Amino acid sequence: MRSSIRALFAFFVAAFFAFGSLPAIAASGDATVGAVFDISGAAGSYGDGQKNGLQLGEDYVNKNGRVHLSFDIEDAATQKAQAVNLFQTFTTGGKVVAIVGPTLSSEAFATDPIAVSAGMPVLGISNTANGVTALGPCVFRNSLTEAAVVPHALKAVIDRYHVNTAAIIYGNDDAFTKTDYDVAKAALDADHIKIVSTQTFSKGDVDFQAQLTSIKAANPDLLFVGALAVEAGHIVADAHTLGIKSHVVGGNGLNSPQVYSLSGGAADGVVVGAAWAIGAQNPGNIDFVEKYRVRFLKDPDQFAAQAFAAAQIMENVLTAAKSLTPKDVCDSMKSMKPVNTVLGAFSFTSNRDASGDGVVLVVKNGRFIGF
Amino acid sequence: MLAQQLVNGLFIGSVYALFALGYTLIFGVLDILNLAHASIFMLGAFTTLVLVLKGVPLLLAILGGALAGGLLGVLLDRVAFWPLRRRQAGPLAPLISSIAVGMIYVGTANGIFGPDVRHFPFDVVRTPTYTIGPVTFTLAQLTIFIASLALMAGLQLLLRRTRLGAAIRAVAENPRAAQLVGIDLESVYAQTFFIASALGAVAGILFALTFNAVSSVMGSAVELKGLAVIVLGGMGSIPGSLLGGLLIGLSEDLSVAYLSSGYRDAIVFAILFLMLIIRPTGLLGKRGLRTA
Amino acid sequence: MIALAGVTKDYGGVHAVKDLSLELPDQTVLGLIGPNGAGKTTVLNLMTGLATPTSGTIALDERRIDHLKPHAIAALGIARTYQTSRLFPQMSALENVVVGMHLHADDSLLGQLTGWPPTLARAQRLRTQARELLGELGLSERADALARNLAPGEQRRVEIARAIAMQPRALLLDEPAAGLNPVETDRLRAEILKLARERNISVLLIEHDMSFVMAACERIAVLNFGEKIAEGTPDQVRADPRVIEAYLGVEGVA
Amino acid sequence: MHALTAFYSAHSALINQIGVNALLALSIWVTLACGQLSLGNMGFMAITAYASVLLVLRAHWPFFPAVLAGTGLAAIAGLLLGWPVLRLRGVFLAIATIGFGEIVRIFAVNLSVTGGAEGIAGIPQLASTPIIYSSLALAVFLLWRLTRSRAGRAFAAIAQDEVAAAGLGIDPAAYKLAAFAIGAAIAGYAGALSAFSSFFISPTDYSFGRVVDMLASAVVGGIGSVGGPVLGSILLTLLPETLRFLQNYRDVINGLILLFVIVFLPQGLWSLVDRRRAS
Repeated sequence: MRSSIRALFAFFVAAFFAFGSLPAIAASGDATVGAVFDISGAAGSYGDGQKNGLQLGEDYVNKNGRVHLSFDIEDAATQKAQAVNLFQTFTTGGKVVAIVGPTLSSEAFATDPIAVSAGMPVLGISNTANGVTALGPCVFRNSLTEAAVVPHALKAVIDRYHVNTAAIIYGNDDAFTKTDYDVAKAALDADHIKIVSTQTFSKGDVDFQAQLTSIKAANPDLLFVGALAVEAGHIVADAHTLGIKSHVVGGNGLNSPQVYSLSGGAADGVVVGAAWAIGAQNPGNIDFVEKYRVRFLKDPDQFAAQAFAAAQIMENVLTAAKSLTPKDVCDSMKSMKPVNTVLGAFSFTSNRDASGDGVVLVVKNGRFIGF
Repeated sequence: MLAQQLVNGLFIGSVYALFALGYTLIFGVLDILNLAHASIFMLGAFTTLVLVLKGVPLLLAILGGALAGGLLGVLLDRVAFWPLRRRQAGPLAPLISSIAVGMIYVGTANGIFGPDVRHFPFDVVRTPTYTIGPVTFTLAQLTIFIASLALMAGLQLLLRRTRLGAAIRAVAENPRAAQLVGIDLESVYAQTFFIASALGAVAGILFALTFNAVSSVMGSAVELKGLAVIVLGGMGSIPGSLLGGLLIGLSEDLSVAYLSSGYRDAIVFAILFLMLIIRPTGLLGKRGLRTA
Repeated sequence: MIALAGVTKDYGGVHAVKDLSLELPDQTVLGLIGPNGAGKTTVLNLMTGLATPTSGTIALDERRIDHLKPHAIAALGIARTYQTSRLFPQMSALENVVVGMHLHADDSLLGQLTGWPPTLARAQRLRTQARELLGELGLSERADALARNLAPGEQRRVEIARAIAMQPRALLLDEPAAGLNPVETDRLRAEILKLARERNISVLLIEHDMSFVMAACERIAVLNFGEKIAEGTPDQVRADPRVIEAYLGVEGVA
Repeated sequence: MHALTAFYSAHSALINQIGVNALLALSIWVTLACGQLSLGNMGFMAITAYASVLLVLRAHWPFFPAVLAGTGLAAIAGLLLGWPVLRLRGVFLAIATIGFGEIVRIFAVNLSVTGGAEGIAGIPQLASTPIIYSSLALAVFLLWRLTRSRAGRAFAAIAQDEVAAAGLGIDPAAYKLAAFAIGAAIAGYAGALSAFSSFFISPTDYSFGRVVDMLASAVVGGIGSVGGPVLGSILLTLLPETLRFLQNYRDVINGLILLFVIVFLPQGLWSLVDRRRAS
């Protein structure tokens, strides 16, 4: 017994020393790009879509044949410490030329400085917090921030309907949804809409009746939901149950099939400002959505689309790069020409953020369509 | 609005109470804080979901989920607590081993079902909404409220009126004395785990049906709340867990309505903390299970 | 030295001890006997702060101690043993005795933290003293055994050694002979009397074993249903009709 | 030599995490050594981390004074928490202290000075590996000496039988409060080291799961000696990294190993190192 325990222990010690070689050598091809996603843990459902999208993107790029690309996708398990370790392994392993990820902005603030000091370019695909790309000269993102999409969605609804008052419900323990609140409040204040109720919730909540009952009592014309997909689905369902008639508006977090799959018909009429539309009629997107459905038996969400776009961006960046070193890849990203992606024609701003205003969508019969 | 908030609080509180019932039963009988209870809550919901998706009628699927939960509870006892009981380990080891089994259960669900949130087909869970005066609720909520009360009453009857109940109470009072009068301790422990875990699973199933969401991390929503409930009501007390559950549910809703939603959970924990300082035995916990 | 005056202790309306006055003078061995449930252990708990009297006073040299915490009472020089062993089970016999020296231990924290040699020497001296004390009780061989692995008779003696290590003025013993065979009982009695005499310790002895008490004590008090029904020399108590009745009433049945 | 520096540069973050986690496990161990299951240590981490980071970033204090001030604050918080919960035992104490930890986290979410959920980014990397490991070495040494001292004997006595300890003149309340304050200070100090070695802090870093990790590390390593929690931290910090290939099943293996140690090694992993304790 005792010796077997020691053997076990020795195994783990050995495994630890062995995993210095973690980044797998690209099976075929010229360039490996690391990817750090939260495939398990609290943010697992977002990282899962990202993994799927990136895998699909890898196949797509390699089929095009302009560059041979392989993604080394690793799971950070929604643990900041693990994301940090993966970034360090990638930046020092000498095998990857860039890193895609991490899933959460709160991870990015801890991981991206590591890449910055190693001169490794980072492409965030779901980091929406303010200041992420300011972390360093090679930190990029292809995700439109809430600041870019939410004001448009609010404006569209205010222009179309009669809106004098609004209420906000948002997750106050999450950087993304807290940003939602800041952005929405600023936009509503600018339009002189009176905010009659502000409610918060916590990550993982499923019961929103208390907050929504308070909101219902304030009877707002518009209800802004600062939430990620799962919580948003519950909020929309609860609001429907309680008979709240306000126009519901949300940001990127609501651009997910879960919003209608978790709330049934209740989601009809929800207006979403987002970076990507599942029904966008560009050929690349139609092809992507179809392939995704075939391979993963469900609709892609925005996380998956932005991951796929990351593959399309890397294809162009690597093709144009002078050499496949982190430094040249970074330079190539800085000088990247607009690329056709599933997100539409994509380019970086001078601040390395995604350019564009996004789209305003509305749920109708359980589908997102243009508002 | 007050009326609606009170109703909201009672609904969610009854689910907390049902979840806490298993916690409190196991604590009353074995003096163990079973932190794997939340994972059984989750696996019960998944089992029912899988059965429903396979076409099993809802009621049967709920029974199946409860059965699976009960068996998982017995398994939990065998692998995590029984070996420690045999060597009379201190109170710390079972706490850790229950965390370990919780990780295994959650990890298994994560492995099989992935991290996505799953839901029941809408034709299964869609229920009519009623509005009575200022109060709106769904049939599902009402059913869950009544089912929770009924299950608690049933457990109370079982403890008071049956041979098994008498044996459980005797073991809770004094295991050694119970053994002397011919009670098979291990069998009582196993049955206690079955009942407690089946109740935990039912709580998970009802929770999943009300909010129509099943995920591997759903247990974390009730894990700490359940602790608050049993402390407030009194460790080991069945009526206490009902009272505690309803009070926690109400205090959540009322703190959202009249104080601040941002501090909702802080208020719950502050109540918990004060209760422990002022009256560690809880509201009804003076004699615990012994007077159940 | 220790005086109880009119001490009553109620537990939910039941008198565990009723209007008890009792004195433990310096350098005396006083026995406290009585049938099961007479309140003997409650008296010990009251004297050591584990329980507070409902009414009445307990004083040590005129100073009231009945509302002090147990550790403060111990610090004034009252040591005790327990009916069932309360040794620290994971410590060796020796370590148990060293803990008993807590109040007099002179190894400073700073010295220990820095490993300052004179402090370490002092700590070593404590261990030597503890070993000697165990030797006096015939436990040299068992000094390094874990307390939970000791035989019941050994545990009893380690507990007494631990109490003596406090250098107390009074030692309260709760049924030290329970569960021992006659040979062990005789030996224990001799050891207790010797230690007490050498160190000027007063002893309050609660005991069931009548012959043990009669042989060991100078004076004996008898409790029944929480009340003192007799007090005097062993011969006086033995002849007291109320004592005979109390004992026959209970033990005659058994 | 080159291989060693290459290894370090690839894994310095992980190496730092092991050091910090070992300190955290020791912080839980201190109160356990005095018989108290206190699970509020993520709250103390948060208090020191926020206080010292804000002192450095906003008040421009130097690193060590800021960390020490934050550590002192955690120790005071430990005393303030320890006082009312003195009479609680076992799981009741555990639950009360969990409540404290959660309340601290919720305040961190709601206050503006902490940056709320968005946290505080751009924290300078002032806690280097040598600082972390010399802190750990010092803590292990001092705690090891403590167990040999009069106070350490009192801790052990209270842990094993509080009534008997009091009967020997040991003041349980005073020693328990001291254990609380020491545990809080170590947890807080480790929280500061963690903050100053990871660029960013936010309230999520101080959730319930964190203290579960600390407790598991201490118990898996073995609470019979000061070496145990350190050993447990090494194992439990490495496990998720080495088991990543298992993907979604990772937690299953994690849990199985934890269960295995608890069931078959009652004295923890340390009993494999220190054979005398194994018997």
